[in-house]
Amino acid sequence: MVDADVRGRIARLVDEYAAGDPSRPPVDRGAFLGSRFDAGLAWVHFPRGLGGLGLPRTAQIAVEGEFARLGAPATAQADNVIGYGMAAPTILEFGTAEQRDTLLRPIFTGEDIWCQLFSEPGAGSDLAAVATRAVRDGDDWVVTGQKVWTSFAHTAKWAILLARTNADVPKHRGLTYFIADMTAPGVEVRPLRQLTGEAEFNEVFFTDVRVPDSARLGDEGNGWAVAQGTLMNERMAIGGGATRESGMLGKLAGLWRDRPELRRPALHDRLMQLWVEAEAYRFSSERQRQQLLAGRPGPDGSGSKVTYAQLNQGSTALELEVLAAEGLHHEDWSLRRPTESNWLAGGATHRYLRTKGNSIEGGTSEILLNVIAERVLGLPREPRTDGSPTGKDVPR
Amino acid sequence: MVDADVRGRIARLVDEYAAGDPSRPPVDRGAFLGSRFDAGLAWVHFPRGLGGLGLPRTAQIAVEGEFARLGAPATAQADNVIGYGMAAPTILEFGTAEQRDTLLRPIFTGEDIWCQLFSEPGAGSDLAAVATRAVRDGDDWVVTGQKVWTSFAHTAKWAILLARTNADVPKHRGLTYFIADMTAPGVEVRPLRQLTGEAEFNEVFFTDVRVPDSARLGDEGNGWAVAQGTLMNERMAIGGGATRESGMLGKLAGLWRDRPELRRPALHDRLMQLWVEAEAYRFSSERQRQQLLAGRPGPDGSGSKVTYAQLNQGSTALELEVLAAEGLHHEDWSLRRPTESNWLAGGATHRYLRTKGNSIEGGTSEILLNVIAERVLGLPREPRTDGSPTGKDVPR
Amino acid sequence: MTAIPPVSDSSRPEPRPRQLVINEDQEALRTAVRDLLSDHASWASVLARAETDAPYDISLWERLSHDLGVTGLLIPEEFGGAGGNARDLAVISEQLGAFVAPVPFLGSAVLATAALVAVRSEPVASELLRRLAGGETTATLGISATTVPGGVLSTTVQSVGGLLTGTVTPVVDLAAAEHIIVLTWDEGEPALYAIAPDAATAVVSAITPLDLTRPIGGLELAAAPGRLIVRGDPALAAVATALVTGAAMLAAEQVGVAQWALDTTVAYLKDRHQFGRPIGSFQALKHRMAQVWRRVGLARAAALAAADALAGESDPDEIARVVAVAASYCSETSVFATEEMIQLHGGIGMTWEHPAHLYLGRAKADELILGAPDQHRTRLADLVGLPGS
Amino acid sequence: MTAIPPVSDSSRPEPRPRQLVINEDQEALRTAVRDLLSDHASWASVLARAETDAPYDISLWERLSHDLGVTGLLIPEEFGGAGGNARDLAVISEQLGAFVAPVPFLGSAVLATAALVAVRSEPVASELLRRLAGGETTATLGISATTVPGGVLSTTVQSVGGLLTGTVTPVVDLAAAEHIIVLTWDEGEPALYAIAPDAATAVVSAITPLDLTRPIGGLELAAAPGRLIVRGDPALAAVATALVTGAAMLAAEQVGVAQWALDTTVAYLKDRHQFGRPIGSFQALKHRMAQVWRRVGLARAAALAAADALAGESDPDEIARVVAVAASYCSETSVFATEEMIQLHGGIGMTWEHPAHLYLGRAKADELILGAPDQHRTRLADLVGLPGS
Repeated sequence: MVDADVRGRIARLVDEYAAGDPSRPPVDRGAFLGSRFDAGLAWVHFPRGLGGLGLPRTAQIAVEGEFARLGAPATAQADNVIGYGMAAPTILEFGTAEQRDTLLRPIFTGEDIWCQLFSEPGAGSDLAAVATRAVRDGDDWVVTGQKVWTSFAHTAKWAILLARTNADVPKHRGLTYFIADMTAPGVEVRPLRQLTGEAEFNEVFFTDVRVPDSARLGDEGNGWAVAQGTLMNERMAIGGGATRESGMLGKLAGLWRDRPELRRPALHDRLMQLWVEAEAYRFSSERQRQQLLAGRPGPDGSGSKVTYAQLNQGSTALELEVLAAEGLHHEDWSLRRPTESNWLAGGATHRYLRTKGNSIEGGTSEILLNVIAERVLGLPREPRTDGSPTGKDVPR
Repeated sequence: MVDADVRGRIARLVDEYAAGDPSRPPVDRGAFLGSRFDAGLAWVHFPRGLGGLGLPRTAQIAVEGEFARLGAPATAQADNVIGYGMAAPTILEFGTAEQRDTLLRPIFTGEDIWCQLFSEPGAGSDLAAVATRAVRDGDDWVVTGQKVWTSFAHTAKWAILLARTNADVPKHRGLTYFIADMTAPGVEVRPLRQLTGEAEFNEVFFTDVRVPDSARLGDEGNGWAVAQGTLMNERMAIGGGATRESGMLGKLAGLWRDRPELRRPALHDRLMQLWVEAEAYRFSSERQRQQLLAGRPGPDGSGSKVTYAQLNQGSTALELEVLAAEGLHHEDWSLRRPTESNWLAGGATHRYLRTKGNSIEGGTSEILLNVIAERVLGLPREPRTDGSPTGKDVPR
Repeated sequence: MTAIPPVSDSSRPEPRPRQLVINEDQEALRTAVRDLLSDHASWASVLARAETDAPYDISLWERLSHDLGVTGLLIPEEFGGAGGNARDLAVISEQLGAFVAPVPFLGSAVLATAALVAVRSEPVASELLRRLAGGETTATLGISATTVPGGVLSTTVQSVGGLLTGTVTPVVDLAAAEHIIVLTWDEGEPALYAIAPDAATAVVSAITPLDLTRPIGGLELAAAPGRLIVRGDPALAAVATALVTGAAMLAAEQVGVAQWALDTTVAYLKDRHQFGRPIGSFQALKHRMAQVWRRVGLARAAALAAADALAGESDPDEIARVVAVAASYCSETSVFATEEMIQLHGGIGMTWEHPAHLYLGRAKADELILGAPDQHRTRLADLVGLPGS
Repeated sequence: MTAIPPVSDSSRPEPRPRQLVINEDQEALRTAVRDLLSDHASWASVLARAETDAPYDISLWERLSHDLGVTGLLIPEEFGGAGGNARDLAVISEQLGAFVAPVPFLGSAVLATAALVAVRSEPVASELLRRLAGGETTATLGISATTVPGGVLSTTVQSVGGLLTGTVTPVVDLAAAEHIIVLTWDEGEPALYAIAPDAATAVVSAITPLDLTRPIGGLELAAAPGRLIVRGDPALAAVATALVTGAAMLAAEQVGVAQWALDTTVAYLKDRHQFGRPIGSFQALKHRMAQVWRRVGLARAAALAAADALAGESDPDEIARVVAVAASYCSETSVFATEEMIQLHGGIGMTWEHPAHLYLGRAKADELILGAPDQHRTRLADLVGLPGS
């Protein structure tokens, strides 16, 4: 998958830190990841000098596998999901030279945690209806508004922000995309408790927050297009378990295998249906990867997130039914604020509740089905009743 | 359920024909049913003199039960489904005194078979788009057009017909409802073969067919309202089996019970899910009957046809899976033209194929779900794009 | 095409159609319960109470008991009860479901009461029934919450010389119970005892519940002194009756939960605008709500049939069949309706401060309590002669 | 909210990812088959042929054989075949499904050929393979069409002194076969024989099929003279290989059927107007088609994986697992897609003169052939250590 040169670079780096040697003190993760970035081994499909080597996107899997094999520290992805999955590719595509030079490295090292400020109470599926205003004032923009469903806002240094800079043009055209400093005056973060009891998300209030124009990402009024790129990256990141029986289905299958006393014949075919669909999903994800590698990306990715949500929800629901009496018990309702995402770490009821969000966050399944019907199948759009309303006309 | 007076009338009528006596020659069904009509024992909720006694609608079930118990001949319902279920109640509600006096009795006796001429190739779910024209000429209307999906057209004496009498007003308002003589010059009936191989339906072509104005049912331009009444009667006729394990589910359950060698544990819970839903459906039908009887009709009937179709389709699909090798065999693809409806008489593959129509005929499930959402739940109508087009504007 | 009604097999008429509409008295009861709950059991108060040390709304429970006679409804008049039947009780259960009201109805007024009514001539049972009827005390049935009606009953509790030892978990409404009716194995035969919680010998511990509105607990008995209610087959029969009654009442409760989810979602879809339209005007969502509505209608008919069977049917197998149908169908409908509610509310339904999650938790927990849908269907299959293999 | 990718368990990497995109040669083959079928297998001609006495399109079969080498594709070059693999064969199978082409592909080019290739060193097998490769003859595997791969094989055919007696039914593509490969019980051990239809001793009778485009028949053997191919375990192994190959090719065929149903329905929804709009603009219908599309994509990936496993995997249990996944998922997808097609075409799809019913019949029959979805899942459960109880 990767050639000897890359393998050599990886081996030298691991050697330099003696990262694979259990007899030595643990390696400083930030320093190691900084060296990975400098060696072009962060995101190998990024350009040289920006953490990459200009390799195909698909080489990344082999690189991570090689680092893991040699015992190197893990990346900061789990702490910095938005930074890795959304901010970095968007900055690479739309950022200025200075933005790319300064922002990418601390994303990879985990020094700068990022969050995303897109959704608002009145702008969910209809994202173009965002009402947060950014008004030009000299070299700055002054931003006021309310954002919601913000993961990592309480740990983030930076945010990617979608705001309205022109209320007099059709609503998709009046938006601009910014990088906002979450430590700036006027930014307030409030935990948003969710149905699992914890507060993985936040509400974020901006009151006259000054954002320099140099922190604009893309042209003024071009925010919708930049955001679409970001969301595409987000949805592509839903990769599906690379291995058989991973994720939620793996938990269910493991329970069935390990606890014979819980098995009920009437549930068996449902288990196997999920097993089969998870395996088809795994093949489909691998097929998409190969299509991308072959330079012929297919449209199947649009359906992946819908499948992923259905599988997760189906598996966790069945898991509770298998558990029966044990399924009545929730581990912990206390208000926690997790700083890393690992939905497999909690109990079965947590999984059941949390995965309800999988068909909502990052684009509802309903919106994705619309996208498939219209963009992939070419079915006619529904008659629009909002015409091309300007930002002012959007109902709140 | 019915009082002694009614039971006495029934007993006297059966005695008169000695219908219950197996030692006597078989009773002439037509004559017997004529006497039933004259005694007010045809449709007991119809007015006296028109085949009824003005009793509650629900008394009919007990009356039929009593006739059956005494060994009387069956009604003509199976041969004259449209006459019984659609024409008779519509004539009762909208017909002139002369129409009621002359048409109802031969419907009940089975002397006059009826068919329904509503749907057209371009007017299916959008029934108001009918294009068949009726042009006034003296005391007659001259009718030209094409109808489709017509059961019993090849045995029918009469048809209920929806035609456009005014193309210059909004499309729902330009329709008029007629009674058409299927033996009149210019009427051509062609069998319409369906996916089971047989031709239960027909296409009917009208070419300058003269229909007297005295055969109009309801006012000129009021055809839409009359047709809605007819369709309501049709959908209400979908009653669901009155007994446990009736209909398609009964066939499936019987197969499972009688053929232990075909049972597969992985299919068992699906069987039981269908069994449970069929039973819930049976209770729901009974509940609707009791609500009607109590003078408090509920809206649940709107969902019954959707449930009925789902159950039939689910049961027959599973029946083929249970049959496995035997499910590969279809009894007969020959082009037959059945004159009576009994879907339980055929084989399993016939049931599987035929019940696909249950969610289409008499209003598609999609249209019924719209009706539920809008009229029962009060959800907003979709924005209309056809405004109130006139008959001329309807796309063909 | 024409929809043609199925040919019905009139040779097998039903002996007596079930009574499937509620009568005027029940309608009045329904209104009274609903009014009381509207005044005293807002979801905001239910949510606020959920994480406290006092998860039950005792004052609400007292109102239900004293003002409406809920606790004595199923108890014969000779013991000071109202002598009502399961159809009356189902009316209340549905409304309690619609409000996810945190009261020990299922444990006390249904399970424990039904078990005691079944052996009402026994002295201890009589005495407890009199006190339950007056609302003076609260009880529960000390049996694992997920026991399936109609199965073989078992217990790990042993009684020796009137002292009970063993564990029962999870038990619904345990924390609110002054009396726990426990099935034991007593010198070679089953027996039903009444015990009282006790810090030394009958320890009640709270279990963090998936359903925040229905507390569950674990019971640890170490030579706890019990009062014998009855022994032998009547003990088993009493528990069996309680379970089947409980499953029927749970079905009615699930109809209440599902109806609330439907109503709440329909209202939200009318209110919430995106893309310049109420989202309830989008056809895909309309069809989904229509399907929820259709299923709630079927579930209600099934729940009414189950209550009617308990109230008037003499054949225990037929009661078991009708209750199994209701339990299976209403469970799945309630989970379906609440899951659709969560999805169609989008992000707002995922938050703690919106009541949707209370109903989701109730629906999913109810699905497991007194038998999951597949377990009811497995039992039903036996009763209708459709074995799995 | 943000969609967060699952944490993947990198400690269990796959040894070799399956090849799940078709290569350029396969793309060319696909185009050639498609072009030939477009020219010679219109659905109108398929429908017209269905009820005649000549249900097979022999001239189409000859073209597929001579022009494209379809019949010899799976046969090693040493026997005059193309030495292709299951991945190539799946490309053809999918297209034949998309056209419901009435040719004896499954019986002859897949089942009989795969069985013979498995024992290709045996003289009778070598001879038949040479003739099949050249398209000179046609064969089928004389085994009940609904036999499940991986199960215990059984036969009611007895062979005594080379004379075969017994019944096999239903058999796919029997009427087109000059050679029938029959599993027999031969003096205490299994054996594979080749027989030829014969009016007196090996009577072939047609069975009216649910799937009008794939004839099936019954075989009645009364002391029919057979030629021994192989005996003992290799006979059983050859049949097992044929069945698993057949199930994988059927999965590819089902993808073709489902894709046709999807494409045809999408086209109809764009064209058909009601209420002044193309009905494809109604959101409920759009979402349903999007779901069909999503599942067809998953089915295609699964079918490609199954073909790839057959082509390159060495562990027979892993082959069986991947084929079972494809067989289960593609079967259900194909039935789902064709049933949605029927429903969304409304009345027109219910008519004989519209091709929809040909695809519905094919999909439902394919669901049963070589094992229904639940049977594949039951087998899979054994192979992945998830027993039913």
